[in-house]
Amino acid sequence: MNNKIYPSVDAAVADVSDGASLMFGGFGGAGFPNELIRAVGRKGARNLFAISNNCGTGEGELGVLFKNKQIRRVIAAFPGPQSTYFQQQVEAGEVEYELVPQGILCERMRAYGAGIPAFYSPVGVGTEVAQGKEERSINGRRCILESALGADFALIRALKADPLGNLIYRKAARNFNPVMATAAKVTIVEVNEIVPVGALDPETIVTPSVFVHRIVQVGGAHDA
Amino acid sequence: MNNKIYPSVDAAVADVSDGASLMFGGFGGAGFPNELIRAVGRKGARNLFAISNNCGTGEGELGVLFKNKQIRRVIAAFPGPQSTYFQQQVEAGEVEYELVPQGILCERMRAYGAGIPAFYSPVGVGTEVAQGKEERSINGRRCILESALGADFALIRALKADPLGNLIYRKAARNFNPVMATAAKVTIVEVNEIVPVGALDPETIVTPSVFVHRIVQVGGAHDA
Amino acid sequence: MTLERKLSREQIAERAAQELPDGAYVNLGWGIPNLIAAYVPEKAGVIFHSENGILGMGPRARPGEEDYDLVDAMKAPVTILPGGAYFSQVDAHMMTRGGHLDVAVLGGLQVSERGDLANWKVPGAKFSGGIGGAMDIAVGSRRLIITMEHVTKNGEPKIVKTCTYPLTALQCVTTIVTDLAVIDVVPGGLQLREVAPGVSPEDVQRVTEPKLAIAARTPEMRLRAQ
Amino acid sequence: MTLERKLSREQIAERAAQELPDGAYVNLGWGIPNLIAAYVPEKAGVIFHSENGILGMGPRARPGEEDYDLVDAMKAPVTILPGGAYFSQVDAHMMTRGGHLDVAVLGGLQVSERGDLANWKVPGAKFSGGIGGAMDIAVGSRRLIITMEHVTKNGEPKIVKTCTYPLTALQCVTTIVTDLAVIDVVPGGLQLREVAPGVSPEDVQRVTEPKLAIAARTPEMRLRAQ
Repeated sequence: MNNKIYPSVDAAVADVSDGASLMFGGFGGAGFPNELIRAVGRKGARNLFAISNNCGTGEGELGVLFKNKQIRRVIAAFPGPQSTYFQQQVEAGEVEYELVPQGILCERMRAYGAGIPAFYSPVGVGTEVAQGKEERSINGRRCILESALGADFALIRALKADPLGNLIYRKAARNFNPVMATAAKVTIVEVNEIVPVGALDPETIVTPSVFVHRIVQVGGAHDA
Repeated sequence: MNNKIYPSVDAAVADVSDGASLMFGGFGGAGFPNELIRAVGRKGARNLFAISNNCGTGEGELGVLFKNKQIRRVIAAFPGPQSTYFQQQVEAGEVEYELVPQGILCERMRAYGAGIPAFYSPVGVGTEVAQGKEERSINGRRCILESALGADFALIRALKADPLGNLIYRKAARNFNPVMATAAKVTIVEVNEIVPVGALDPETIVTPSVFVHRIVQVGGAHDA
Repeated sequence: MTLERKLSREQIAERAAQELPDGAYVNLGWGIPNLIAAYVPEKAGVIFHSENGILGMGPRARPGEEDYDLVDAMKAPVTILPGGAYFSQVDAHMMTRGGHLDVAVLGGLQVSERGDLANWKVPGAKFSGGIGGAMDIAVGSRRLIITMEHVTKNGEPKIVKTCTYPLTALQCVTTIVTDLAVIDVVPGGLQLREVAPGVSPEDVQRVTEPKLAIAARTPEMRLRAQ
Repeated sequence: MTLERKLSREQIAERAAQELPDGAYVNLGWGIPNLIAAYVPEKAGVIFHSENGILGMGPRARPGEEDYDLVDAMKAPVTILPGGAYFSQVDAHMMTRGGHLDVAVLGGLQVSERGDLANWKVPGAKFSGGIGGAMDIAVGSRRLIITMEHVTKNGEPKIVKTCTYPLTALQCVTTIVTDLAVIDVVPGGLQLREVAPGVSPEDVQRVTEPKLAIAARTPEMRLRAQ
């Protein structure tokens, strides 16, 4: 059997190298893979392409990597008013970014995970997010063509994993984590607890093990 | 509050009229809404458009409606070797049908439920299912354009519902039921048990109540 | 003149709350919309959706009872009611974009006479927070209500012939609720439905750029406390 | 001649089982593929997927222990192993089409020298059962192994230059395991990798339409019972 359990967050991100693309789970302070983010900070990989709903809260969450100037390019739906380092670096021309409607951001990830290279959507028609995108009328409704969005790594947070990689989440900390798990070559999850194989009810597993490649046990969700 | 609980399967399908389009859950004998199917049989609506993985097992499942000659048009992935009445009526020119790859069948439903009017997929390229469909190369991969698939009614089966319409399923009887719930104007579910509001764990609800419009309590899954 | 008689943000929320049918599935956006839930009686059975993955969202968590894994789309600690459910963001937006929500209420910067909405960025601003879920919600909700002040701080109309601010979505708005009026977007333009207490249809027209259709008699809003 | 020496369906399954890496996520199709699981040792940690929504599928249910809500894609009552999960058909096919399965093993009617597969309908047949999940599985699996008899009942090659049967997918097959040989689809054509015990490369070539690349020495398959 493949051993998916890693001894530390640092071991789990050891092959995140310069220029890698990474998805980061989390929304509104909940479900961020903060331990893995800090490990990428320690690892020091640069020129990263980050895909995330937001762009950090001060020095928290993705702020760690912006502060270190490790990120070169971003796709986000809501960078957020407190994304200080991100904003400074965009102004300084050090970071490129693309703003995407939130539902389309996660739908593009799902498309990648589901083997759907592109889809038409009415969201953003006639707005600045439609710029440069093919427009087409489908059943009389204006739509734009959106492409699947995948990454080299997905860094996510869950509540519990079994050693095979089955995951469950906690409340609204679920958010982007399950869909990102499906859209990366390597999905790395930090969890509060690793439980034995068979301890999770097969009816209630949210992310089945096939989508998870590396598991690290860390502390609780809101430790600093 | 809207009352979603119906006193009988017959009451729940009373407005299924001639020419309606219906999705039917179920796969491999599991998770078929057999009580609702029989109610549509009693109601006698004709000229129906059926969307289903298969087309009946003898007089069972959708066989009820084919035997009654209520179905005029079908989209299916695997009509099945025992779809006797369906096969006879196709040969006699009484039923039109379109064969769709199974993953594309449910993906087209999901697209409808997700407000995605069309998508590109590599499945079926170069085969007879690509006939008449637009082909396009995306990132060097040949794809065909697939359209969203919705219906007037989805008839599905679940294990338990609460009065709001939250649903859980049982084992592999889940199959097509959750996605069909998202793709119809009116989703009608037959369940083994209706439990009080709050009795289902919010972490483990598979179909949230927003997708369910009518609930009927029936017997166990495999009663005749 | 009208500026003195205008309703408070809470009163706009109170009036908007009356637009929600019993049992409706509803998403509430930032700002005034976020005040609406307080005016919806529990027995109405309205079910609130949050685009980060909650259905059946309840009031804000009481001080000392916050759970930071249970936050709304504004990052505020909230609660969940019996019959609620958690799901992923992709499923949450399946609900918005797929037309499963009966009503969404969003804030607005500008609404055009065709029902176009601009609500996510002021022109020339270096950074707004971002788009967030507004575009998916605006496009997909069966009814979209915009709650906002009728005019800008400088007294300029926010209900305009053509939006000049960055757009959120085209032809998406159903109804506008402001401190002066309730206005429906109907085929051909804007229909004044109600005025705030003490405000005349002419007062409303004066601070509204496009021409309003005005009936012979326009009722006043009914509010609990005026 | 070769027809007398050919392996049984169980032996084809046994040889195909050797192609599954430890810990692989695997979908098995109808017919011979469905016999493979019996030859995979439990300690290999192979995880079986069923497109109706099961991961971690175990052996068939024992007589008297059938649960007809727990069936495989062939409608047969099966079991689930610890660490398994249930999900919807749409998620099951996210796994097939999205490239999440390491290996799929399907039956075949014809395979072309480019790796095209025909496996769902005999030409002229009024009804096959249908397409089912075969097209999604064939397109999406990282490795696709086809298990089949080397020739038809009438002795005609099933490995052909161009498929004449209705296609399942283009250029999808990685490896073919038959009663006579193991053949890999490689850039430029077909490479003979192994022969069945007592069968020569020339025997295999004689009943294979396209030209096979044949190494100086082709090993024999290793099977438990011959």
